[in-house]
Amino acid sequence: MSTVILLALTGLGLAALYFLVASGLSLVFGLADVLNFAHGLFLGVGAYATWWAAGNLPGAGPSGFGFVVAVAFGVLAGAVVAVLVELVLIRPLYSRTIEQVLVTVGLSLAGVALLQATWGADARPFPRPAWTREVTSVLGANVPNAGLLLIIAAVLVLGGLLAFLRFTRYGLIIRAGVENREMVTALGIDVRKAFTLVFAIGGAAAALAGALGGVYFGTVSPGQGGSLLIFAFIVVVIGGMGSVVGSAYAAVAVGLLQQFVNYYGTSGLGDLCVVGLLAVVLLLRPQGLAGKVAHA
Amino acid sequence: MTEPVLSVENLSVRIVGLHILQGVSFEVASAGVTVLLGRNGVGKTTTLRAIVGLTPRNGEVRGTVRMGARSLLARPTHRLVRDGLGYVPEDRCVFAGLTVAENLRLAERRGTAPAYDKVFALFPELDRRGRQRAGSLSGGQQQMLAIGRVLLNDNRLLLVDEPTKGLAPKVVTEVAEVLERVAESVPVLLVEQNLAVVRRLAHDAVVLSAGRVAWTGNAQDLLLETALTKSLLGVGSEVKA
Amino acid sequence: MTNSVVEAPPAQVPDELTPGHSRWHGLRPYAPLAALVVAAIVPYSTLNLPGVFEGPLNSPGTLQLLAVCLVFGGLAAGYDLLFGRTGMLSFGHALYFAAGVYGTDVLITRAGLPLWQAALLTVTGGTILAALLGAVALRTVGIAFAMVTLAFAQVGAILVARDFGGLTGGEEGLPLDVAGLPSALVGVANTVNLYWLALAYLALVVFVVHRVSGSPTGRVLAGLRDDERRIGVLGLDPYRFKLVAFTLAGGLASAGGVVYCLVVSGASPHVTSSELTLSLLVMVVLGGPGTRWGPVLGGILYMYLDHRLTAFGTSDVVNSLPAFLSHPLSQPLFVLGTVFILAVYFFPGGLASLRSRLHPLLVALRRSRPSRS
Amino acid sequence: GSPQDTASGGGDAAPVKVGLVYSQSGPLASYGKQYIEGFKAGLDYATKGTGKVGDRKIELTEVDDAGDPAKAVSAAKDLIGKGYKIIGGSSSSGVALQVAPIAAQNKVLNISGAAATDAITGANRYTFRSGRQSYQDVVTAKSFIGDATGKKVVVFAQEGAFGDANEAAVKAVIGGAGATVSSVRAPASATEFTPFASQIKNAKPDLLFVAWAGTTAPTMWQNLDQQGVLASTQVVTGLDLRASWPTFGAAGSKISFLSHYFEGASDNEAAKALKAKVGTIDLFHPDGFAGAQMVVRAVQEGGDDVEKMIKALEGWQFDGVKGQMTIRPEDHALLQPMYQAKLSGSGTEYTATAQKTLTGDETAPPVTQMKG
Amino acid sequence: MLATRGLTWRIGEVAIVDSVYLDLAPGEFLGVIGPNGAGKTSLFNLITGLRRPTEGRVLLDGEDVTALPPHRRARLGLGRTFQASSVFGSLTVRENVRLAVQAHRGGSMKLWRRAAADREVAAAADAALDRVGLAHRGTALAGTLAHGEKRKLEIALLLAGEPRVMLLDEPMAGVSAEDVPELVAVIKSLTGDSGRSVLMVEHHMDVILELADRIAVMHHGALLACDTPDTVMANATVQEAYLGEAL
Ligand SMILES: Nc1ncnc2c1ncn2[C@@H]1O[C@H](COP(=O)(O)OP(=O)(O)OP(=O)(O)O)[C@@H](O)[C@H]1O
Ligand SMILES: Nc1ncnc2c1ncn2[C@@H]1O[C@H](COP(=O)(O)OP(=O)(O)OP(=O)(O)O)[C@@H](O)[C@H]1O
Ligand SMILES: [Mg+2]
Ligand SMILES: [Mg+2]
Repeated sequence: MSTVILLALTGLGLAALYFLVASGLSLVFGLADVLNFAHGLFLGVGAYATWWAAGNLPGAGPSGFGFVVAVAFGVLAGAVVAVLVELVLIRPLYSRTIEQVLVTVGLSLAGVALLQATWGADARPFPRPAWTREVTSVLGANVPNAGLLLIIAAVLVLGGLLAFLRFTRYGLIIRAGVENREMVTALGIDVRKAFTLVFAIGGAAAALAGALGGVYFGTVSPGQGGSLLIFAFIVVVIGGMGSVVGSAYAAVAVGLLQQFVNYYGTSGLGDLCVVGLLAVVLLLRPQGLAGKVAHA
Repeated sequence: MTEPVLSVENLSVRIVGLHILQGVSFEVASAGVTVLLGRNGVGKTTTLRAIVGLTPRNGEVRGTVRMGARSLLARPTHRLVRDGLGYVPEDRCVFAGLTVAENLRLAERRGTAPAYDKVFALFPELDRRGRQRAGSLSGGQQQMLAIGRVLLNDNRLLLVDEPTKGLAPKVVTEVAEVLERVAESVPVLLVEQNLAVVRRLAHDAVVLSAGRVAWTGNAQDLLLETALTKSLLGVGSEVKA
Repeated sequence: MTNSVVEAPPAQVPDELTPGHSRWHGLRPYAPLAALVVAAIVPYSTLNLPGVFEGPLNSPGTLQLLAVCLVFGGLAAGYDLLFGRTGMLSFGHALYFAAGVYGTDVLITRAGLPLWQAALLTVTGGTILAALLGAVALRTVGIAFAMVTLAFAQVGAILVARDFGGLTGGEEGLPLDVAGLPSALVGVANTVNLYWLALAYLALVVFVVHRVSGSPTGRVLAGLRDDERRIGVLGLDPYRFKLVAFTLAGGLASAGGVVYCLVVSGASPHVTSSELTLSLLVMVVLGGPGTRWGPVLGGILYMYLDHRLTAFGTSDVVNSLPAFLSHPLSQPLFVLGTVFILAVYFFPGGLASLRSRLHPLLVALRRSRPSRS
Repeated sequence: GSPQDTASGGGDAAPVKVGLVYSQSGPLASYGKQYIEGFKAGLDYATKGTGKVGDRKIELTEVDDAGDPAKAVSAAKDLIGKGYKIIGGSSSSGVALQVAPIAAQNKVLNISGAAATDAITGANRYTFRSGRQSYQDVVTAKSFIGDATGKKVVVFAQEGAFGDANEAAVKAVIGGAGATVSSVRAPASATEFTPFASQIKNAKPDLLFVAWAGTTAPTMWQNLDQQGVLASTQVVTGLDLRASWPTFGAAGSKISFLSHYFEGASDNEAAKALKAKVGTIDLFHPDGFAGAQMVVRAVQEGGDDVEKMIKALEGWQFDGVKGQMTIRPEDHALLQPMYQAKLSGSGTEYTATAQKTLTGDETAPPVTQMKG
Repeated sequence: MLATRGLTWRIGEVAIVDSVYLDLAPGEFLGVIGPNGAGKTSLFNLITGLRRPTEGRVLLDGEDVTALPPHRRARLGLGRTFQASSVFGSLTVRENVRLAVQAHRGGSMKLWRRAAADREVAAAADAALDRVGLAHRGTALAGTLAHGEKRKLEIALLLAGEPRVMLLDEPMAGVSAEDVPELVAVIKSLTGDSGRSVLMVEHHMDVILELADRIAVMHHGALLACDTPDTVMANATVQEAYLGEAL
């Protein structure tokens, strides 16, 4: 029994991590219609900025309130970089989807190399409060605290994003802008601002995932974002492009599936199952589990 | 006669090497409907889009367009619209993925109260179908939505591109009535193929031919002269409505 | 979002379906032939291009680099059959290439088959694989299609990495056992033969793609790119045609894999990575999708940069720069990524559009001269 | 000209050209950096600061392979085509395995670098190695359990060739000595190891051998620790680069390390010379150092004749950074000392201390058949 | 020739097309009118197979084709145009029509033949372009045509397929008045001789009245009436629901 609980909770922790990465991706993809391969870069920026802040920023540190400050700094850095990317690189290419994908591909190559040039290829220990290394006993299972932290963060992010989309006018503008930018402008709305905002939110979400991922992994390295990204893509697609709620469901499905199959089946089967799940979902329901965020 | 609300001078548009508008000049009177006529492909839509700043990226616009003392060409579209230039595009361009209500909500402008009652009085259908996705509306319903969207706000000038295209005769009549009423308070620059509608609404007419202005003057005069309409618009006697 | 069909690449009319207008019209059909002849006699040249290549054109190092570039030129041209000409965005094209590389290697090294049998079996197998997976993946469209193909490719990558039965060598890769190969393909002194092999592959792909694009089927593919529903209403089954394109492209890619395996004499898991598909996309766009020479040039240029930038990064020029410049510049991927971003901005239609983009400039130059002539 | 003329080697006083193809960029850039630093220090040491063998200067050409075998093959072909008789440097196993056949096909000397794969040993007559191989790691691990008879050993390794090699080696070495060996394998891409940790815990082994490389290692250790594996059994693993030491965190002190090298593991002339050059010695410095020593030996005895170089290296014994090294003539295995170590410290400051040194003979892998 | 039996398409509770029984005799010209949103385009989508009906059947020459995909129905001689022009934007006008001709004549699955060399296809395509008066635009990219020209191209694409049953969805929408008679003549010439049947949605009443043998009136998805033009025009319900008061 305790094994099942352990697997379920650690699986949920993994799911939370996937969701944190996927949420920003899904938002930017679904709303701004940009398949953002540079998302891994935002992740890396968040992680490195948090790491840097904990060591160098006055007031920030590896534990207690200082850690919160460090993470906040990381998230801010992620958002700022995302905004810069949007303003400088993506904005001039709106409505040219393929080119945008290409630019973000180029950016992911260059950006990760830049992180590596600055901080080296090796993993660095990530500053984190001592309690995140410990475990909490839940019905006899020793559940890592870092996983629980991820679950809480994921729930908060999900709630925040839904509130943004449902209760703000920006949600509407963005969805309309995806369909026909020109016409939104012709209604007297500066659609560019809304898109920049989406990128900022996506970048912040990615940076948060990077920072908390650093806590979870215990290290930060330039390539970390990239390896998480492939699962995040799978989650986004299974969940239904652009549906934040769908991403949440999909993340849970993927995390649990991976964890249980890896334990009860032969190892590595978990990854294959996840890919299989993706193929099955797409063939049966090409639009993914949930519809667009419009109906979230 | 008072100052024109809009004056277009020597407007020229090139798109990928095609010289679509070649020095178009005309004025839109400060009241009533001015109609822009011409055969398919002469550049009516291109003219309207150039005025609101929606010429495609690979296009090049020359000349001057003024609304009052203000020059329009250099300013971004959303500014122009906020300053009171309403635009109903040719192919309706409702947001297919949004509901009807959301389409309308999007058109609300900060600072002014949206005139929902006015719009719903004109198009009760829009009120009833508030929760339907605009993409699943029929062509006519979409056109109503596109017009209603603009009427939500006060405008200083409306640009309307072929509002009756593909509409049932009954709806054509309704749309014409709506425009007539709208034109009492706001000047309208209208592109229209349906001469019956033109006859009913238009005060002034501008006729384009091959990217140039071929005729300007009183619309009713134009319609009376069969020879003229025939040569400019290719309209024979059989099309009356 | 599945109904938002992936936007077709910047509209390019297939060369094959538009008549030429230029005064060279009569000579144009022979230009590819001339290019082929020039490329074929490159190994006879001792020309030294300092900075461009490490050694003279006929040195093994240069020929090896060129051979790799040519294979990728061909691979990109084959991928363009899907992407540029039919409008299908596949993220899993690397799978069929990898199947070619690993198929050849495993059949020769592990099963001890002679080269021609291994090559034949591999290309047949790769084509069948593409047909089977395509039959499933094509039930979806747009981004969903891209993702299903990506997923299939990911399975390929996992299988190679898992190293079942020690067949693939896992992350260490599998060096090719050259004992059974014709001696003309072994050894540095014979690099020239690999170069010619790669050139032959490139020529084959370009010829096939050209023929197919100009064929009745090619016309349908171009139509599919614009409006699939319309093709159906015209009485043609979109699915069948897409499957044909997918299978053909897959077969061409696995043939490329065979050649690549010989050129680099081995297989490594790099070829199964999703980055490879992404770089294929990069190559095609860099060159100009839907054009005859664009993807080829894009593929060649990309691979050239990919290989040469490592040398650039460690050159003295870079090392003498201040640290904030030299550190990033010594990362080849940084330079490649940056070059790529700049290319997207400054050559939106790819290299192939360069000519038409330069045209107005030339005209303007000619005009600005006083009309003496 | 003809389709290809190969430039020929130079005369007597002409410099000896040595081509090193290693990772300057890419994921293994730091391996490559240590390797080349070590190589240059070793060259300096072996030539007594002259950089020359006799009258002939040793001229290094460094090429980046970015960790990609295809690039490494291209670079090797380029160098060989330019007449280089000595190449070397491979940082990763994938590269080493693909470069080795190229050397054999073209009859040039190849001295592989940091790549640890066993398959390089005995790969062909032309290929030597300057670093250790996985088997030597495992033999060192075995030294932790003393008498293996009846003991229960679990191997925890990642999927793929690296894991396979380690699992096979443990089965052969420790299993061969009488222990029952079982294994738990996890995908290299895994980011959550709790299920594997609890599998291991349930198996209750006497010794756990962990073979894990890559950026997920810290998570893996943390999960093992959290599930109480480290506290309940003896855990052995290889000690990686210094940069990785802090990432063990609290787990570090609970692990028994086998080590290829760390600063302070040996104290001899070569180690001093290396330290003087590079400051702090790290895992792969000795490999580069030994590589340079082998190059100098080969040139000294063989001139431009590759056959003579091979003769001169086979069976050669020399004092490297690690102590006495022997190139076994049968399969070119490099017999060398290995170490047991403990890690202590906290924060970012960790030190390794040697518990025991095993001699080259004690850790010798079985002789393999030379393949070509 | 073409018949629908209780054809129904529901989305949720709403019946967009409501139990429609239609019979189209060989050579007959049936006009379809009805207010915007009556379900005319939806009916076309059901007949051509772009949408699956929730109930009912579509019969072509007495054979049940309800389960066939669009391309199979097209090959049985069912052709249509779209209300919103749908032409192949990145191909030239001429290539557009050649593609349609080739689709009709078979031989599209020929990977190794030069398409441009097929003179018969080229000739048939040029003939179709001539008939709609677009021959002079042959080398223009279809995507750059003005709206009216696209409509003509759309008809040319239909002509090229030589269908036995043609479904025209508002072919005159956006066509300039000058060209209307010309297009009307084209459509008329298609039907007169060969026993082709036509189902046409159109809001231009004069066009409908000129061409149609019978007129079907749709309202809220259902068939309100289907009779001769005179009878239909005299029908009070039709007057009220569709025509409205004259301008
Ligand atoms: N983006 C474009 N690229 C190339 N040509 C264009 C483009 N947009 C319009 N044109 C051309 O410009 C001309 C004028 O087009 P426009 O749409 O303004 O005509 P119109 O008068 O509105 O016709 P209609 O009555 O059919 O709506 C047409 O010949 C059209 O082909
Ligand atoms: N996918 C859909 N989902 C929901 N409602 C739909 C959908 N498609 C069509 N409808 C509704 O079905 C009705 C009929 O639409 P249709 O397009 O068939 O009308 P139409 O008769 O062709 O009208 P028009 O003359 O304006 O083109 C409309 O009320 C429309 O809103
Ligand atoms: Mg128009
Ligand atoms: Mg309709």
